[in-house]
Amino acid sequence: MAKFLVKFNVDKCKGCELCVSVCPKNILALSTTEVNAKGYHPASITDMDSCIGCASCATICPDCVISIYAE
Amino acid sequence: MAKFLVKFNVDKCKGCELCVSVCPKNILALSTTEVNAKGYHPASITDMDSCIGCASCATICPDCVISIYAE
Amino acid sequence: MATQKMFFSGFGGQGVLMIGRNIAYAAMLEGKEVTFLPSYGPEMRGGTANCTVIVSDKSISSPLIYEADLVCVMNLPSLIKFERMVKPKKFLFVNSSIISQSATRSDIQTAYVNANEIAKGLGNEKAANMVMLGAIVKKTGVVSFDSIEHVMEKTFAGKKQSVIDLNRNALHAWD
Amino acid sequence: MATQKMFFSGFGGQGVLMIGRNIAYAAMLEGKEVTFLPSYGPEMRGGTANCTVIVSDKSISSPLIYEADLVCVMNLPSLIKFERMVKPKKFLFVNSSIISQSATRSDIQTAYVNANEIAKGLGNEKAANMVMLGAIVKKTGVVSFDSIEHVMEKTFAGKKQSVIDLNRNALHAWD
Amino acid sequence: MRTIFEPTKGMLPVDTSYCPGCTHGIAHRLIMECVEEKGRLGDTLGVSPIGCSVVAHEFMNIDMCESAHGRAPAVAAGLRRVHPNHLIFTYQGDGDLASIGAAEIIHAANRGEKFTTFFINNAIYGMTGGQMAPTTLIGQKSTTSVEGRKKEVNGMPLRVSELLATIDGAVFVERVALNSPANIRKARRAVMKALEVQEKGLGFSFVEFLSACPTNWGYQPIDALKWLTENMIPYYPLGNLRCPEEVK
Amino acid sequence: MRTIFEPTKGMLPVDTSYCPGCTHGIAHRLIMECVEEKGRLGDTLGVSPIGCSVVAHEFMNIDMCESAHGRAPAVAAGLRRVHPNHLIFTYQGDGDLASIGAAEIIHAANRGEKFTTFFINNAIYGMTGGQMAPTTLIGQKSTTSVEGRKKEVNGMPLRVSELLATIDGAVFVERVALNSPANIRKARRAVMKALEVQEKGLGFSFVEFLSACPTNWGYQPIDALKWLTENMIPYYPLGNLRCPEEVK
Amino acid sequence: MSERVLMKGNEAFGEAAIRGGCRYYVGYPITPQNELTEFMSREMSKRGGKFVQAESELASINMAYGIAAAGGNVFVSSASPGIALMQEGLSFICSAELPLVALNVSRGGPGIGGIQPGQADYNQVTRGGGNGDYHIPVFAPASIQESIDMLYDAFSLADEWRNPIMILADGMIGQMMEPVTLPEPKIPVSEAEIAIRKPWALSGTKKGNRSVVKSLRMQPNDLEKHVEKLFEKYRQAEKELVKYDTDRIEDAEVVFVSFGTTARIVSEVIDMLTEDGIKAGLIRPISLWPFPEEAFSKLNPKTKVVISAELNMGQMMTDVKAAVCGRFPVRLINRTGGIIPTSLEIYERAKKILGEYR
Amino acid sequence: MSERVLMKGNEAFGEAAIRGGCRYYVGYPITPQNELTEFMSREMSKRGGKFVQAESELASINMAYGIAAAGGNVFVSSASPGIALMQEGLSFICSAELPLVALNVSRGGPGIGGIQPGQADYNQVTRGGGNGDYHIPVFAPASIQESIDMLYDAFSLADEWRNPIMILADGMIGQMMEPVTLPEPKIPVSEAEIAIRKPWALSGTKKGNRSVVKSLRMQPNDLEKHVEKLFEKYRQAEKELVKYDTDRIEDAEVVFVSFGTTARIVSEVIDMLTEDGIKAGLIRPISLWPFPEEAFSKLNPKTKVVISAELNMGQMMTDVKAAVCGRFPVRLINRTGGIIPTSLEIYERAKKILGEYR
Ligand SMILES: Cc1ncc(C[n+]2csc(CCOP(=O)(O)OP(=O)(O)O)c2C)c(N)n1
Ligand SMILES: Cc1ncc(C[n+]2csc(CCOP(=O)(O)OP(=O)(O)O)c2C)c(N)n1
Ligand code: SF4
Ligand code: SF4
Ligand code: SF4
Ligand code: SF4
Ligand code: SF4
Ligand code: SF4
Ligand SMILES: [Mg+2]
Ligand SMILES: [Mg+2]
Repeated sequence: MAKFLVKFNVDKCKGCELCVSVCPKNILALSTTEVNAKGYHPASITDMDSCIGCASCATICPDCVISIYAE
Repeated sequence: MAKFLVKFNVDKCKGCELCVSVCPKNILALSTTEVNAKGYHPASITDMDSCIGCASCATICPDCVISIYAE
Repeated sequence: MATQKMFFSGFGGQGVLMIGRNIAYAAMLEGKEVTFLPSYGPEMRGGTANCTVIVSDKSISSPLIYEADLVCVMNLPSLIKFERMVKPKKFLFVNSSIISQSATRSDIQTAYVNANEIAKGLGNEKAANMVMLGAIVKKTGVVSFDSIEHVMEKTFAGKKQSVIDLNRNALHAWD
Repeated sequence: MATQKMFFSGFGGQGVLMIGRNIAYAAMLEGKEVTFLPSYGPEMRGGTANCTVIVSDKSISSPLIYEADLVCVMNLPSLIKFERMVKPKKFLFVNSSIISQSATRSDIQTAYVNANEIAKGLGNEKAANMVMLGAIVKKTGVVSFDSIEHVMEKTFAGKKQSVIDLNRNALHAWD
Repeated sequence: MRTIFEPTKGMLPVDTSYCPGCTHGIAHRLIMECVEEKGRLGDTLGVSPIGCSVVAHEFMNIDMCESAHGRAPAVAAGLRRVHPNHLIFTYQGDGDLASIGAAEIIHAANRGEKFTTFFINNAIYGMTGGQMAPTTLIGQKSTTSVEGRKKEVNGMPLRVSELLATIDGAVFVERVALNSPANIRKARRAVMKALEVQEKGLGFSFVEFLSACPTNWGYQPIDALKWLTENMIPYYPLGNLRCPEEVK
Repeated sequence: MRTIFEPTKGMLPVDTSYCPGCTHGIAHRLIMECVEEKGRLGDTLGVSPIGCSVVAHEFMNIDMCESAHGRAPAVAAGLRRVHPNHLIFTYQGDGDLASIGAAEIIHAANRGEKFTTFFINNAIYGMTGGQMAPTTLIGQKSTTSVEGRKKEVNGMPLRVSELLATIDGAVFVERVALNSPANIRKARRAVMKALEVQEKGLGFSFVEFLSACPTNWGYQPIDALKWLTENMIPYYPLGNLRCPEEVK
Repeated sequence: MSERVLMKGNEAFGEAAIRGGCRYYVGYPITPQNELTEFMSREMSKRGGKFVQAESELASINMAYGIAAAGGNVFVSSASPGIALMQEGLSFICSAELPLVALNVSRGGPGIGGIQPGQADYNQVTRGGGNGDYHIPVFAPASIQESIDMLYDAFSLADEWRNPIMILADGMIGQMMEPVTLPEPKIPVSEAEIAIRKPWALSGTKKGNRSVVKSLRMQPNDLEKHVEKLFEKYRQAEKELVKYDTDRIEDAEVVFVSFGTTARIVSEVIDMLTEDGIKAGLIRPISLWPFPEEAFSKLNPKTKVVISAELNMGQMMTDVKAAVCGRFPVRLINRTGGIIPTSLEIYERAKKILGEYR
Repeated sequence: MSERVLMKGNEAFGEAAIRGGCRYYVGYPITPQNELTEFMSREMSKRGGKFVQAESELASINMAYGIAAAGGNVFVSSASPGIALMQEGLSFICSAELPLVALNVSRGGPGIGGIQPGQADYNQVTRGGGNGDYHIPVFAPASIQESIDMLYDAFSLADEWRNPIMILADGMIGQMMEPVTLPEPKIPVSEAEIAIRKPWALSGTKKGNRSVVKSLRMQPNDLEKHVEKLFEKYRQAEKELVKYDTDRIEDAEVVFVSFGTTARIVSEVIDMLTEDGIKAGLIRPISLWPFPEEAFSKLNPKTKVVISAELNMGQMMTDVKAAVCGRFPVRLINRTGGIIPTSLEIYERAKKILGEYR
């Protein structure tokens, strides 16, 4: 089971991809299909199990989209 | 005979005494009697013969009062 | 066609201003009076851009409009916001590549143009606005294709031939 | 004495403003209306200072004057410039320690006060203005010596006794 | 479940008006995180500038006021006179602070005003659409330097932190960058220290953030950060320029 | 008869409005001597500030204009645009330049404007009657700091030359004093160099003169110079802070 | 405190402000109001207030904005060109609806002009030289005592209206001394009280609400609504803040309109004319905005001419003409540049004008 | 060059200025005039001129002052709050009698307000928001073509009058595009010519005289004399610079007064009313100062009401009322905050007003 939970406040995401670019595990990506209320392709996590909880994504996200929890 | 000629444009003098204070030969003084057109006691030279032509007086005079000539 | 009031709206970057400007320019070449008024200011930051074009036989007093003979929407928020501007029986152009929803009104003439797909097919999605422009010209005849091509000659002067070709193809791609 | 218009002028540093202010203050204590208006601005830089004092039984409309019941001059330029302001038969006070020239008018009452010399005699040339003030009070009675002494008590409060004594002596030195 | 990261209560739960990838958002969050961490959300006052962040008060969960263009340091000095013990900061762009507001920031620093200025240096006038700022780099294109800034015409980009660090009253001066998680964490530490300097009444504190304006630079957000890393940091070296002993 | 010293033709044969012993007069003369020596009286343009020297144009025998308070560097930048080859200078007091005009001087320096600024630092607002200036020394009394300037309230005196020397475009920066014949001669050399920098188009040049205001300091002229020597020079060290190779 | 004391105008301004509740003063040196700044630098800290010497008038007005935004009772002063530099700030402050007292001790213009007294800032202060739709109530005292009374009231007035209040004095009132009676000091508002009395002020969200002081309204609808709201206030102010004096206008054949320093001189002129058997009267606008139009309704039909007497090129004429609305001829007697006419000069010019209408 | 081209207002301003003799442009970014600054940054050096991006509007206006003092034909532009910051400078420049062209592409206020088009700077630009006695001729274009013509002429006008000339456009004119015809470029004045044409300008004493450009006059007599001299000029300007358009006012029962952008919309309203059989006319002030009072003498006695239509809270009303001088009722139709009313809205409000007078 995943050790970390990475949550996205989807409708706040602006699809800037900064989180994607800094994830050391390369497990973030913008949705190619979904469009959020603002009209952006939001980011989401592709492989929760690989997450190491480093919070790099949340640290760089300019829009307070990401929350991270352990266990 | 004096080697130097120190001339004062008397009516421009404001009696600030700066020239007096810097003369290495102590040969300048404000007049105690004379009053110029502006109402100041003007500076003048007391002993032309002792003048060494150093131009310190003219250099510090803020009011372009002093001219100095050699011979 | 005494006076044609047109409105173009979409995301910044979709080139809606360019559609409007081309029509305005072409109309001017045809001897018409025209005004072109873009939205401006920081609301354009990554947000929406829109512009108003008026083409008329006589001099135009106000460049502002509150209803239009033609509304062209390039994204969903624009459709929702501006559909109501279309005068009854007049034109609504919808970029159906981006907007999956349909227009709600039935008293107007709605054209769905899958502009991005067509442009992608031509090799560059960025030409979607030219596809839309072509569709508008074809369907409304507000200006002639000749005039538009004339404008393109001027605006693309000095550009690479491939760019010019792409745009010309895009202009004629929809039917 | 419905209204007395007074003018005091001299070099900056001679304390002419202080003469005027003392008279104004004393007159106020006597229940009169008064205005005091000093010259101001950079023309005071090492140049001249002057002030206007009006003392009246009724309220004063303008603090400005163009002729005076009393003019007091503490240096030569002031004499030359302001002698003409004195109303016929009225007073001109001249600090004769500084001004060797005499007044040119004969239709006025001129008092020559060797203020600096008297003050020097009392131990401090700076009190020349107090000598002049005393002369004015004595000769014109515009305010009483009592009122002036009352003012001095206030303004010199906390000062050294020797200073107070000097000034009181200066006030009464001229006759 | 243990919380590793949650958006700070210092930020209101609304969408910001900033472009996608604009690092104004990161700076906002860092400052508010630190204010929250200090337990001072209830008695912190902020001054927003004229610039994209004029609306910071719509996002930061504290009492705030706008300021005329460039005058935020004067405004904060005013706030400080009334509230001697509050946390007070200005948040200013490079057009606002380094251009029109140069006199006000210098004099706030010189008086040793006890507030903190957060300086968002994105080397451009963001809000007005990408004109050259005093901080625009040599060769950088802007709408008023279409061929790139030239030294001969516009002078060299102004290094504000270095300038302010010569002023005695500016007791804390640090330059940070919002280009990577590591640097953002360093930035956060600088913010904490700057606020500490203020709490201890030591003088004026100043944090310069190298920040990205993807929209007016004409880059995608990721490329913008890359451009920042490769071009801004070499000219605007990161690090602390002044720090009082008390907070070291 | 050989002339050892004669008043320069650069000064008009009129009385200045300055107080006895005010060293504005010395600064005026030095500048005009240098302009004359360079044979440039006919194509030199000066900008006078708001301050005691607002009327410099009544004394200096060149084309001049007044400037709104603090804006002389902007005005000179304007003159420079029209006259690329003239000698151009501003002459500014410390209230004018260091206080209200801080932004304009920094940006003129930063653009590397090719003119010279002569900065008359007398640590006081002279013309308005002796209020505290940004340059007023700690403990120095003024009409708005009757108990003497205090660091806690007013910050430390601003060292303008040091501040400007951090700016790339300010290629020549020197501080001199008008307190003795020897220092006045040094000052003259600095003026010459500053004008040379300008003639060679190297960038912005700046000479700060420590100057006396006997009237508002409340000293006799001689004592004022003594005060300057004993108090100003220790805080405002004399010397060159920046000089391009070309004029060394 | 009913003792009469002899005070200089500039110092009386400061003393009255402090007694009226001023707790913060911001200034920058400029003649002819320097003694006020100097007075405040000495007094404020002694009296529990704060003094700031700003680096410029721009900084002054924006520091004052900050103080007002934080709920402090703030006073800012300058003279003509310094007020010109505050125009952006004043417009901003009106839009943010902040209370503030501003004093212009006006001198000669345009530009740096001269330092002698003038009234040539009439347009500058009554017409809002900043951008946009706004108004600033302006009061013009004719004596030091009146200045004191105005400044004493100004702070509560500003608080009440949440708008700057401007006092337009001139160099003569600033520089002269007159005996005055000082009012009792009001009890100052403490920091704690601010949060209660001014919940809109910035004092931290711990007070229970979030305060935002701002001027920008990007949406035209919002901005229009806001301006409408401001103008409701201004319309009210036009009714409530009008203030003027009249003297013998009921049967006057010549009516002077004059404010501040000039009005004092005109008073003397009226006495002179009365002695000549000429019926003369005076309308003295005390509020310049709102302009006391209503005073002109009291003019009798026998009035032959209305004379605006000003120390400028006739800036108040526009308002006088609008108020007279064609019922009587309106003429100007003026000097400018810092020259203050004598009563004799005005008297003679008035007689000449009157001759044209008799 | 009679070819019609489609141009954006902001760019047309720049092009027209260059063709009209502008050799120096100074600006600072501000919406809605940024495209002008950007255009000039690209064009000036190509066209033999110089562009300066100033560090602020204060610096802009003072750089412009320096350029003008040196004899250069200079153009400075900004928008509402930026113009507020120039008030001290403009007053200074008037007093120094320097030529200069200033453009205000005006937006919503007060304060930072908003960035949509507005006309709420009417007072700011016509009343001289700076200190002292002075005036600036202000012209308000209603179309891009008219802006071009104005700017083309403005530089020689400024030179002729040795005074700033102000153009008051608004965000709509700045942002829109229209087909325009550009005038032939004038031959630029060379540096050498400046010394001959403008002997008062700073170009060095080698030209044979010593030039001093100044504003300070410490002696009230000098200052008064100087102001009198300025006002002789202004009185002349009041005669010669008045400019306006009228449309169908001869038999109108309702006359609109409207300038700039608003006047365009009112034109449409007049057509609509005419279609209804209502006789409607328009006075369009082109010069706002001097205000075209004379146009109002042409109104026929049958006129029932004069309606001032403005994008502000009625700032022009004062001038309209003064011009109408009680002969007709004057009413206001306005929007503010950046809202531009439709012709329909004005039409309906006008009909309602007219109803009250029929
Ligand atoms: C007095 C004044 N001048 C100019 C402007 C226009 N203006 C708005 S924001 C801005 C500067 C924006 O740049 P910056 O401070 O770098 O902030 P950013 O948007 O880049 O964060 C300017 C010049 C204004 N609003 N007010
Ligand atoms: C806008 C403006 N603000 C203030 C003033 C008043 N003022 C005149 S001179 C001056 C400063 C004088 O000090 P400084 O620059 O040090 O020159 P100094 O007289 O000492 O040589 C000031 C503040 C002014 N004229 N204009
Ligand atoms: S916490 Fe770290 S590893 Fe997990 S998704 Fe975020 S960046 Fe990737
Ligand atoms: S950084 Fe934030 S806003 Fe950007 S894509 Fe990731 S979650 Fe979305
Ligand atoms: S030249 Fe030298 S020695 Fe001669 S008087 Fe002057 S200072 Fe004295
Ligand atoms: S320095 Fe000059 S002004 Fe001063 S006393 Fe000597 S000669 Fe006179
Ligand atoms: S314009 Fe630039 S600074 Fe402004 S919000 Fe967009 S990216 Fe950020
Ligand atoms: S006041 Fe001071 S600076 Fe001014 S002239 Fe006098 S001594 Fe010189
Ligand atoms: Mg920026
Ligand atoms: Mg000084």
